[in-house]
Amino acid sequence: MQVKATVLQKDEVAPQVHKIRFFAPRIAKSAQPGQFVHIKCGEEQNYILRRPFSIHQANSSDSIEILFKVVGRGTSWLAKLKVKDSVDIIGPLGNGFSLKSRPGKIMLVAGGMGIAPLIFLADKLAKEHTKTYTVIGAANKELLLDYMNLKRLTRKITAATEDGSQGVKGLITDILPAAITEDHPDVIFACGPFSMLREVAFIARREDVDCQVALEELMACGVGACLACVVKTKTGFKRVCADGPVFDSREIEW
Amino acid sequence: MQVKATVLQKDEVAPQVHKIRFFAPRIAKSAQPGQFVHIKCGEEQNYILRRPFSIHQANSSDSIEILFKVVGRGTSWLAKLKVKDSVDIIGPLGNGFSLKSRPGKIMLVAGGMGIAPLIFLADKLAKEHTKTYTVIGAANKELLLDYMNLKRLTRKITAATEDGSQGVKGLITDILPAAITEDHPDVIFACGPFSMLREVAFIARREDVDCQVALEELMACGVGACLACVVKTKTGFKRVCADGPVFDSREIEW
Amino acid sequence: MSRPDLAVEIAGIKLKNPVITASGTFGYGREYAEFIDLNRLGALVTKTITFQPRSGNPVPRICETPSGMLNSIGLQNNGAEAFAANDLPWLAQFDLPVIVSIGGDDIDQYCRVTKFISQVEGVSALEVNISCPNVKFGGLGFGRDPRMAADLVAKIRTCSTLPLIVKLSPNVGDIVAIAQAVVRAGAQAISLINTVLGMAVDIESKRPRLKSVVGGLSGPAIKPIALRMVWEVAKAIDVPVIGIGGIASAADALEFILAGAGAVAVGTAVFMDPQSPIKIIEGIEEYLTKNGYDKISDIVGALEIAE
Amino acid sequence: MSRPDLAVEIAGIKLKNPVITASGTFGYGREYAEFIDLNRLGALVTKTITFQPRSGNPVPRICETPSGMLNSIGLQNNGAEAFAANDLPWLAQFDLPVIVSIGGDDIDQYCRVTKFISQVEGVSALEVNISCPNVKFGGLGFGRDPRMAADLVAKIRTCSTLPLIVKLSPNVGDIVAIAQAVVRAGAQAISLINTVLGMAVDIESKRPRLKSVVGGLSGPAIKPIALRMVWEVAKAIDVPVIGIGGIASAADALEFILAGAGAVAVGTAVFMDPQSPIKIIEGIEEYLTKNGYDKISDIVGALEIAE
Ligand SMILES: Cc1cc2nc3c(=O)[nH]c(=O)nc-3n(C[C@H](O)[C@H](O)[C@H](O)COP(=O)(O)OP(=O)(O)OC[C@H]3O[C@@H](n4cnc5c(N)ncnc54)[C@H](O)[C@@H]3O)c2cc1C
Ligand SMILES: Cc1cc2nc3c(=O)[nH]c(=O)nc-3n(C[C@H](O)[C@H](O)[C@H](O)COP(=O)(O)OP(=O)(O)OC[C@H]3O[C@@H](n4cnc5c(N)ncnc54)[C@H](O)[C@@H]3O)c2cc1C
Ligand SMILES: Cc1cc2nc3c(=O)[nH]c(=O)nc-3n(C[C@H](O)[C@H](O)[C@H](O)COP(=O)(O)O)c2cc1C
Ligand SMILES: Cc1cc2nc3c(=O)[nH]c(=O)nc-3n(C[C@H](O)[C@H](O)[C@H](O)COP(=O)(O)O)c2cc1C
Ligand code: FES
Ligand code: FES
Repeated sequence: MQVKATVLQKDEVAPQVHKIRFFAPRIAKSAQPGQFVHIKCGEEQNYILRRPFSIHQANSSDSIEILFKVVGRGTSWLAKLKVKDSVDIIGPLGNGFSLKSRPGKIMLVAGGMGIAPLIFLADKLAKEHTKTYTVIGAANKELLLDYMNLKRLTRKITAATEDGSQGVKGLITDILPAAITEDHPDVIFACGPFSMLREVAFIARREDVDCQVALEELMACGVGACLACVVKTKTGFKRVCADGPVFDSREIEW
Repeated sequence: MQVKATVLQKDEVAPQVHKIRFFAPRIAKSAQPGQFVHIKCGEEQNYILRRPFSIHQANSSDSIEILFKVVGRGTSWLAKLKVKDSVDIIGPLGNGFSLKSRPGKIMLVAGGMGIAPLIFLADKLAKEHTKTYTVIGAANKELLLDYMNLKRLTRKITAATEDGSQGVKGLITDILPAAITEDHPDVIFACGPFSMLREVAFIARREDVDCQVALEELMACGVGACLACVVKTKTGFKRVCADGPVFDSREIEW
Repeated sequence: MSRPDLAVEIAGIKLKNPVITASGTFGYGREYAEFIDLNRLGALVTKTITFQPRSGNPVPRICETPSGMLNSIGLQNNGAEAFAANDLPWLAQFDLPVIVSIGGDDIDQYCRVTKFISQVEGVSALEVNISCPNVKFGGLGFGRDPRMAADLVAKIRTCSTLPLIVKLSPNVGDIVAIAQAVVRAGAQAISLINTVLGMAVDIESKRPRLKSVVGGLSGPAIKPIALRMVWEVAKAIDVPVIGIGGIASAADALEFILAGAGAVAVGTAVFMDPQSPIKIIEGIEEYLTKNGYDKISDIVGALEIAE
Repeated sequence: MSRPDLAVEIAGIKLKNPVITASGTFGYGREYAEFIDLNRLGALVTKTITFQPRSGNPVPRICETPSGMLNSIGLQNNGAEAFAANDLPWLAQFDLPVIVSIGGDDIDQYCRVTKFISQVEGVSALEVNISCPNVKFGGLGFGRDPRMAADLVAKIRTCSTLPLIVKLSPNVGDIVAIAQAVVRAGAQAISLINTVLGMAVDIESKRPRLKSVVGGLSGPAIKPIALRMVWEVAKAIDVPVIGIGGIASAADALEFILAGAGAVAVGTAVFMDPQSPIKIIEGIEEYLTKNGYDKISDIVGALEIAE
């Protein structure tokens, strides 16, 4: 659906990382973890393309949150929004993480901004009393976003930072194998940069753990009509926006 | 010169008519009545062309004012400016009203927004104790802008409104001939829509009064380089921005 | 006062209003049915269909540019058969003329898809895409040369009795010559423009932003180019022109209609706002009412040129 | 670390950096000397000069469009003689290569202005404008046909020993063919692109926004089109290409340079910001420093195309 959503709250939670809460009851009600919203940035027609963002939270009945890093024009514009501003949002879009098979133990793997959709998921899992373990990585301690939230929501957090300012010094994929060995997850839900996800998929296969990844690709329509956002899968190109953004990692032609 | 000017004050002085005072000491110091500024509207590159506005006031030592009506994209953007916002301004540009021959009695003729440059002129003339008479016209009483200012600055105001809500019901050019007959100006300084100025020029010639008109034309560079803003004169095309915007009315090919 | 009549006739098909969704930006309608009532559209043009399925180009396939975007989707589609089986029946539930855009690499492929589409239900007209800049062989060549374009259209004309619309490429020196050639060859309406060839570079990676290097520019940036071509062509030919290129508001659509377009198609603007086709229909109606026109045809080509 | 070397050589003339002001948007430099130090520019291209004075087109001559503008100035200029008497001597005070843009309606007019300009002081090179879309006769025709363009350039070549740059029109189907033709005929560098033909309509007055109906589109809107043409042409010819079209930032300029432009010219952007040529020079220098390049030539055409 397409709504005009009012900004309820806006915080800079880390340098250049912002969290915005929008009043959007219709989207909030139907949102599932892993789904995303497509946001019109700018006034008039300055931005031809909407910007896609994972739904970071939708558990309060009326509002949704996004968590984003300023990387270009659109995110700069969003970062300047103020409480009460109104924004044109389409969503919820795409298919979220699949929880059909009711797994026992779940491992969340979040690289950098990849934490965005996983908080919503962790929250939902926590409410369902599913056991979750988190492996997170970021450039530094400051960018280990939502750490306190995660502490509350999951049983255990293992962290890696590139500069070693918290947890192991290194990449998330350096610590993932040990975490898997230790916690024996039934399924991994991962989000982060493509190169990390490829590595995660590889590790998951090696360790024989099911793995779902939330992908990103440049999007125009966001609803499945234009075929801009495809990813190569074992069965040909699929649309990240409409067939994903969450895919079974074995489906992807990495 | 090109300056970053901060908004000091902004008022909606009539429906859809705004007055903005900018902190721009270098422009303020050299500005002459009839000159204009060329303002960059919008962020980034949304507006390819700057917007030209007459300098409405520059008598305080540090600031300049513009008075404008919201008619399109650029003026809508300007109307949303807030105190402390910073704007890229080029100016003062063009040639102002020529006061070389030190006229005894001056008649200001302002149609609609044409009042904008004439207040600055009236103020300067008042300071020099020149006798000025004003003939103004607008759609209605509310749009007879700066009426109180004019009362203070000029000896007499004759007004016409299209709906008769103040002064004579009719056009400014309906009341101009009688005003000339009564006040015997040595020169007329006029600003307003082109069709009005043409009529004013015609009346001035008939009554044998010198007349200077401030013209408008679509502008790109605003400094005389691109030849976008020309007007047909007895000696060929002239640039409104650099050869005007004030011209001797007899020079123009009406 | 009664409401103005927005109905138009293009290539013999009746549209309830002149606002069409352009090929490739609206899929086969399904995805946007959640956002707008498809029954309100003048017509829908499908994403270009080829006889065989095609996988299209590698990603990145798009990139944003000043007031526009580049795309190099590359005619990805599931082929004519899958389209007829899955999409046409779904579209049949709407009161909506379906114009099927067809493409191919050579005359034979065009003819095969034409014949196939002509014998299935629910097709109002064909739009021959001779202009997609993304297919390495065929597509582009047909659109650039008047004789090749005419040969292709003449051949397709013999394969089908469906109304025939031909969509032209703007990447030519003389658009009027191409338009005249395809009209002589049997085109009953002309769509223009398709995208303008363009490119963008990422200076950090030193790579083209599109994997296929060059792609098609669309959106408001190209509106002045499209409008100029529509004006030139509409003066020169006797069949209706469907104006396309950067239309994002009723004012944009009205510019094209005044310049001679008998209908308009909205492409990239639906990405900005899925409601835009509906807003454009409403805005056109408002303009007609405000200016006292009874019907849209009163303003088609009504541009006034001073001396 | 020492500062990177920005110097380039175009058509045998040495520029201290690759940033030029484009023809027609910068007059003869005088008006902008108040805003920027002309000595810092790589070169200046004059507004196109014709042998005889010209009055140009009626107003309105310009109109803003999405991320662009249309113009139909129509080569207004005071003629070669007045230019040589008033403007060239003034420009001589600067350490600035002056490239004189020349135009005409037929070969004879081009030759007369070429000969005249070739015997006055202070001219570094000629830029032959065969592309201005606003002159009813000649201009456009030369730019659209490879043979006519080559004939014209060959004739001009015989009239002057000045370095010869030829500026092409983008309103063609095959820009490479034109570029190759004029290079064979003696062009020592190619400028592209000139403006793209476009149009805009005022739906309230129902009139074209330009008095001459059609004009030239410039500004960021056309950048992808220009970049694509520069890339295509730079690959195909051996002389330098001056990239023009929508360049408003150092990043824009670098896109052109990576795509193969040996220099760039800035047009419409000076209207937005008179400082833009200076900011672009500084930004290019910064990019080279940041990325560890010693000299600008290291990145000319350095675009990497994956497999
Ligand atoms: C399904 C999905 C969910 C996402 N969720 C988040 C999130 O929760 N938090 C977050 O910070 N980012 C997220 N992203 C990435 C986010 O969309 C981009 O950072 C954003 O679009 C950049 O816009 P910009 O205008 O600031 O950058 P620019 O670089 O100026 O954008 C230029 C163009 O590229 C596109 N683009 C740039 N980076 C990306 C990217 N990584 N993915 C897709 N398009 C991109 C933009 O949308 C725009 O069309 C998500 C992307 C997808 C596809
Ligand atoms: C020398 C000069 C002095 C002016 N002084 C004033 C003033 O003091 N107060 C005031 O209200 N207006 C003044 N104007 C008119 C003012 O420039 C326009 O109203 C304004 O540019 C409209 O911009 P827009 O984006 O809101 O309108 P749009 O219609 O969206 O503008 C589209 C384009 O047309 C141009 N344009 C539109 N109307 C005019 C016009 N009348 N003159 C020149 N260009 C125009 C715009 O600059 C822009 O390039 C002056 C014009 C000139 C040339
Ligand atoms: C993502 C995308 C895909 C397109 N696919 C097609 C296509 O398959 N067939 C076609 O004829 N045109 C295609 N087009 C061109 C559009 O139909 C239209 O002609 C062009 O985009 C200009 O209109 P616009 O500026 O309104 O988008 C495509 C355009 C875009 C942006
Ligand atoms: C107002 C204006 C006048 C122009 N006059 C000329 C001209 O006289 N000769 C010429 O070769 N190009 C002329 N041009 C074209 C520019 O030099 C340039 O090729 C074109 O505008 C594209 O570059 P830009 O997008 O940076 O402006 C003119 C452009 C504009 C906007
Ligand atoms: S963005 Fe259009 S199909 Fe995914
Ligand atoms: S606006 Fe450029 S010469 Fe006047």
